[in-house]
Amino acid sequence: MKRRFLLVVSLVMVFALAVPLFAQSYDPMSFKSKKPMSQWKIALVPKDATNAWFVRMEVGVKQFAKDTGINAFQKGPAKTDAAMQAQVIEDLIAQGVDAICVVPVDPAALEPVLGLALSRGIVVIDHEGASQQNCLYDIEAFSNQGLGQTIMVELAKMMGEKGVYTTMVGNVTNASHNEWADAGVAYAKAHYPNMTLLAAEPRVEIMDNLDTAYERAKELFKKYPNLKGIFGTSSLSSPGVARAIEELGLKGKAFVTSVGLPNENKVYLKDGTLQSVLLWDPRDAGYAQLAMAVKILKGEKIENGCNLTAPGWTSMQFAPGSTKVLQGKGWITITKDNVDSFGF
Amino acid sequence: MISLRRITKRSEPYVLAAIILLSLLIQVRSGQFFSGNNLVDLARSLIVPALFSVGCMMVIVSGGIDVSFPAIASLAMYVTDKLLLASNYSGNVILAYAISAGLGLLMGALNGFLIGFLRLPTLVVTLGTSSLYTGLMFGAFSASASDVPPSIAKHGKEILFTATNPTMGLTSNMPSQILILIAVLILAFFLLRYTMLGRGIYAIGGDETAAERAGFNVRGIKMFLYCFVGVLAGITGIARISMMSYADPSTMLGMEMTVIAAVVLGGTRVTGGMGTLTGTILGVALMTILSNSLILIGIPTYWTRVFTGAVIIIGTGVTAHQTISTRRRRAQSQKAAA
Amino acid sequence: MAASVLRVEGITKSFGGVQALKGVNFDIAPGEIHCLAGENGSGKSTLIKVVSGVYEPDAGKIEINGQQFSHLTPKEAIGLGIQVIYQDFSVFPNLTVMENLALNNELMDKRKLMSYKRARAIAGNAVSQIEFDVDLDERVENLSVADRQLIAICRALLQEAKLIIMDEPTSALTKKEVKALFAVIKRLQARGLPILFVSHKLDEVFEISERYTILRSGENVARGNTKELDRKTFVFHMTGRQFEDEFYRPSAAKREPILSVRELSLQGAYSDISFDLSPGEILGVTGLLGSGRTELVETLFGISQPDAGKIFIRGKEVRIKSVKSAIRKGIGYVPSDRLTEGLFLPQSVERNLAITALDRLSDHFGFLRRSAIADMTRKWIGELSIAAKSPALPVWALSGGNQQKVVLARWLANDLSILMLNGPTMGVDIGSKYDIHVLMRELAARGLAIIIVSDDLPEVLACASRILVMRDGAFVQELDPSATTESKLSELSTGIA
Amino acid sequence: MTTTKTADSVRRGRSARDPNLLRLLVMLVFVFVLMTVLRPNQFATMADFNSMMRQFPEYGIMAIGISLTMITGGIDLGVVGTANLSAIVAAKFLIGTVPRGAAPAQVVPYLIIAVLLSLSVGLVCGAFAGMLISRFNIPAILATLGTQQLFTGIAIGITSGRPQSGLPLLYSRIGNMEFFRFVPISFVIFFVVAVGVGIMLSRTRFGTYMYMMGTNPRASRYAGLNNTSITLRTYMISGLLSSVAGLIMMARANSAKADYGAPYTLQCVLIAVLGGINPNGGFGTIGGVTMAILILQFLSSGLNMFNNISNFYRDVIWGGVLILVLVFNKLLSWREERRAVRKSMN
Repeated sequence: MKRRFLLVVSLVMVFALAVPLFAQSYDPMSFKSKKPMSQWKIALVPKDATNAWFVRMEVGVKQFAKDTGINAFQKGPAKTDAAMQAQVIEDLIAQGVDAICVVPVDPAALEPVLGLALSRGIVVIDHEGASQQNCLYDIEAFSNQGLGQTIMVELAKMMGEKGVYTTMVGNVTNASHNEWADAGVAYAKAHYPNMTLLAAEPRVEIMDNLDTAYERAKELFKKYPNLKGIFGTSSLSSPGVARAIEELGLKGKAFVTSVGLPNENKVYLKDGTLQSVLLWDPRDAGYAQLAMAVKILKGEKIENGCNLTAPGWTSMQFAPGSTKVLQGKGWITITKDNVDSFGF
Repeated sequence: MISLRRITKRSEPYVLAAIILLSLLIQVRSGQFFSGNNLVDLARSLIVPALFSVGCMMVIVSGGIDVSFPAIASLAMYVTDKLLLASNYSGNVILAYAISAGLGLLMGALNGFLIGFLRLPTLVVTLGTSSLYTGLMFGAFSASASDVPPSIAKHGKEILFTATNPTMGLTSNMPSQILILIAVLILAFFLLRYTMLGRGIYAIGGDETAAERAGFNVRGIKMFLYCFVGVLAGITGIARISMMSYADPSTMLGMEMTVIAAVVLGGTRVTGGMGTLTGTILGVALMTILSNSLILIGIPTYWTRVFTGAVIIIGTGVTAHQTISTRRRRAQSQKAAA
Repeated sequence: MAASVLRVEGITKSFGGVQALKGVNFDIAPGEIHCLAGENGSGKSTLIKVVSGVYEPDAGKIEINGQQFSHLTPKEAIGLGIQVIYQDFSVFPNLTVMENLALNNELMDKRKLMSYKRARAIAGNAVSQIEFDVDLDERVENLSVADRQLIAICRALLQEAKLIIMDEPTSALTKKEVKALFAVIKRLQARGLPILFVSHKLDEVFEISERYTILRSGENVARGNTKELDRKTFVFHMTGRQFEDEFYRPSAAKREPILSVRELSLQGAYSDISFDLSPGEILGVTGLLGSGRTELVETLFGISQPDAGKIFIRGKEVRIKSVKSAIRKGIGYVPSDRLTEGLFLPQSVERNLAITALDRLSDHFGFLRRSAIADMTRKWIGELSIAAKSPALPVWALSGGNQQKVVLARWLANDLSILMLNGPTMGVDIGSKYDIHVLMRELAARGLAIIIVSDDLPEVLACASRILVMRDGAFVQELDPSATTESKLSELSTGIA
Repeated sequence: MTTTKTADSVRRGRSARDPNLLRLLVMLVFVFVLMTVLRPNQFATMADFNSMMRQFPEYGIMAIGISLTMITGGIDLGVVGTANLSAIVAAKFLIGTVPRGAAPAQVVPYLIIAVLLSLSVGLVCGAFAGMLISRFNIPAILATLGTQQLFTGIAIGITSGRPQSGLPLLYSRIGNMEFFRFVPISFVIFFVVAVGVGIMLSRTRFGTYMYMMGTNPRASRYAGLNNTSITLRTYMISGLLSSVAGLIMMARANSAKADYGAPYTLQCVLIAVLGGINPNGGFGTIGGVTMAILILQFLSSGLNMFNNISNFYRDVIWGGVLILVLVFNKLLSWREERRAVRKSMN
């Protein structure tokens, strides 16, 4: 019985040619395009199309297209969903684009489809997907590790390096949020002996919703009176939690920080509920991804210190031990002093 | 005697009992339920789903179902928000409510036309318009989260009173939007109970043909109903963004199912004809307390969905079981009488 | 001659080239009970709809209290005092008695607001008019069918009715309730209110009306005084056919009982029921609604489980756990409510016919044997002369009689030994009723054991070979139909001499 | 009338009574031609077909499951939760048991067990929903709203929301292989499912029972159908199909996660409705659903070829088309009704 099954399987395998999918190593140099630059078509696939974050990213994409004259565009799924994102990429491959830049919802879920893209000679650049195997390069404004640590450093500063804190993610299924939070927690353990993670609720989910962030924060502060800090990841967590802190009368007693957009946090930064949020400008990230793709299409060799021509992305360094992940110094700390200088 | 018998047949007491039990559980687990500021917080969280539920209940009573109200609310508030931002409007927030309600009215009118005049099935129509409206919002208006104009931001800061938790000193503000909810509830109560229009909604839900024969303008009533839901959705949209001072076009999407579940939990008959505002508000209260107390109860984040899923199933299961046993009892008592 | 309250002359109405009414005349005088009779599709309902303003006639005139109209709108008709009480009563089950009574009034007064004080006064007044004792705050869905009808009548009275049209008002009532209804009608008549009574039941026509108009295929075929009418003529005018007198005698040879029921009880429905049924017999079970008759046969069909007692089939004790097991034991059941219990209205005749026989009409793997299904469908359409243009037609397109035949055929297609029918000819016109009776007798003669549950006493008398009367969940008496009368039966079932 | 004539008229009657199918076909061709004309070098190319064939099977199979439940008068909003939960169970099993570096032949038995495990999780999930609906009389829409939360919740609970990756190579290899370098295996599975379910609906006893119960559950009880068992089996099939879809998603993503494909639920309901499944039960065909799936895929892939058109226009078109189809069907059915009235007068 078993043998016959194996026979069938192997017969099927003979007739069917499996698509090469897996971490085959490709030489980035071999992706040099033979077409003239005016015919290049580069797509950037964000996680979704409505989040203010990616709307800002599209500004960079459009800027790049304008600056270089290359047909570059952003095309995202209608909803933040790994399966739907994969479908968009499928369609882009079928259209024969020359390069795909992607901000994966879930890197693991995109491996097969990105593998397919590479096998068809399409340049694949990741952003915020350091664990991605099937890509030529992953460029990060920073390392996930680094960002998580930085958020923690900021939070610790506010909390006076002592007290109880917890972490808050957009969705418990969001990979990078969890990575930042894990890195932050690990860092605190190592560096701030007086800070403790709230054991009962070590990770709170806000369903990527501002109102939920606010409601969860209120619950947390009610249930755990000694809770002093919230380590936020999603850009919606600082404004939501800040509103709760303000309303509960905890200003100065409880703290939050997260990645955040200037405009969404301006009010709270100015009235002191928030001390700082962290940011890398998605516009620049978008611009840099396209610049990276162009470099490869041109056949340029990627080395430490390469310049992606966007602020903070001018001197990229390979992550320790990696030949794929390039990190910039893209993050900016926003405080009440510089919040007005961004214009978004 | 008779009235007591009638009361036990209704589902409001059961929902109320469930709320009390849940409250006690939360109180025991956290010592926080019956504090002033927690109750204010709950009231605040209740505003948006409760506003939605009023319209939703009326539609279900009329024998229909509407899944498009979150889409209407989102599109109406988003367009309003953008219009006011673009025109640098800084006057009274009433204008924002008016524009949004007007847009809601238009969108509701499309539902009303398709359902009332063309007699198309309500679920399919509202699924279709819901898809249409969200698509328009994100596609044609390329909506993304945005600031709110000053008038709305100011409105969001208007508070009625502040409740303080004496033991912990935590304070919570009662937002002024609760007045809108109260006004809508009073209006809906009056409408449903004391106007022919309202009785017509119940009549249609009971027997549409009979309503037509009795001289109710069935098309007109349905048109009104879906327009009313649209207006209500438009108002809810502004209430929502003003409370957060932030216009996120996707914040309300996906609420339809929980609102419908709350309405049904509150004893509104899925097949139409029966439903009370009291029951609806109790149903919404139960759902709101539940979703806002999982941390207070101490349910780990990873298991919250399991808990809510179980409560929906058990809650509706009890209601379903209870209506069936009432029907059985009724059949038996009829037999006994005969 | 007294002026007519309503007179229609030469009313013609066609739908896309099909003439539904071909120049119909009739009139009704003040204080008269006039019966409008005719089979399904004879044009009765079209005529009512013309009079009540729903349809606009193509030709002819309508005269109400001396006023001439070429057509009416529904509002005008109501304004002129024409009130129609529909078969389904058009009440709101979810609202209280009070609201059901008062809403129409409020609507007519063009009120925008609802006053419960006023409503209570209106409703109280309405029920007192016909001395109807009911709790005004009860929901109508908790009332009996007869009470709902009285609500509908009260409501019509409130509208200052000058003419009440009752569309087949008795189709869902029990004998006793019909009596009560007739008393109410007589009382209304005594107040000078004319009533147009639409029916196809000849007993009712004889009992209540003074004059009659009979329609057939959209034409007046007869009109006159009821006193001068006899049954045979009536049936002839209705159907255009002659029927023989009905009577069933089972073959003399007494056979072993196929079904025996011993001391069967179901709490709240019936108790201590015992009887035997032999092949070739037609057992009539009669009794009022709520006497336990329906519950009894439904227990035998596996819908409910008895609390006590035993059931034997061919002498062997059986448990009928489900409908499926009843079917396996050769029991079939035609439920009383054809539309909601009997048929899948929008589905094809073929599917409706084949549904219970699919086990036989499919192979081991559950695949349908389509040709066998088609053959079977054809066979039964022919055998029962079901008037269906195509077996693919949805069954709602058929007339009531043909629909009932479809339900019957569904069971006959199985290898049945016991067939139970609950109100087999309710709402079926005379022609089909006759056909169904003939069919039942034929089936019995072929050796089927049949139980008919019915409160149509003439039907029971005509078809049954034995009659069991039920009252309050118990058998009162067994009767020989050839040696009993309708009044005796009615006495036994009501317990009132 | 001769027999052949009857049979013919029946057949003609059927196709004439299913004008919806024809309209869908017209729409399908219209969308196809439109896209081909607008994007001649991209749409309707081999690469595009291949890409589309890899995309729709996962949600297509779920849409078929939802359609079945809608035919019986219910709805299954829990398909996505079931798909992910069953995939996660399979993934957890594979990740936990398959030894590192095992040869493909050694992995095969593990794969078989994993697939069986996943399918049985789907069956259990479906049975649970069916149980709530048929035994406890909870309205299907609420019961499955609850199960969706519950199943997704369990999936999150047992994985802490993290993707389960590190599946054996062979799984993705088989799951992503393409016959003749063109026809993906997921498409073949979809094809088998669609044909199988289509045959089940139109050719088997059980299919007829589903339609009949969906039309009138009371009458079906009096006709001897076991409603409880039909409901239970329908939701079990829906659960089973969901787990198949889950396995396909798992292959495509090379991992399993609690929230893959969350927006598919609503999309599948829309597909079913556009495909002519009557939301009140009793009517609808797999042919119609399949066409609706293809229309959606054409629209979706076509729109992805317009760089400046947002994907949300798909929702707009979708909603608009749905409403237009409804209006059109309504106008036609009014005409038909009038004709039927005329006929019955004859």
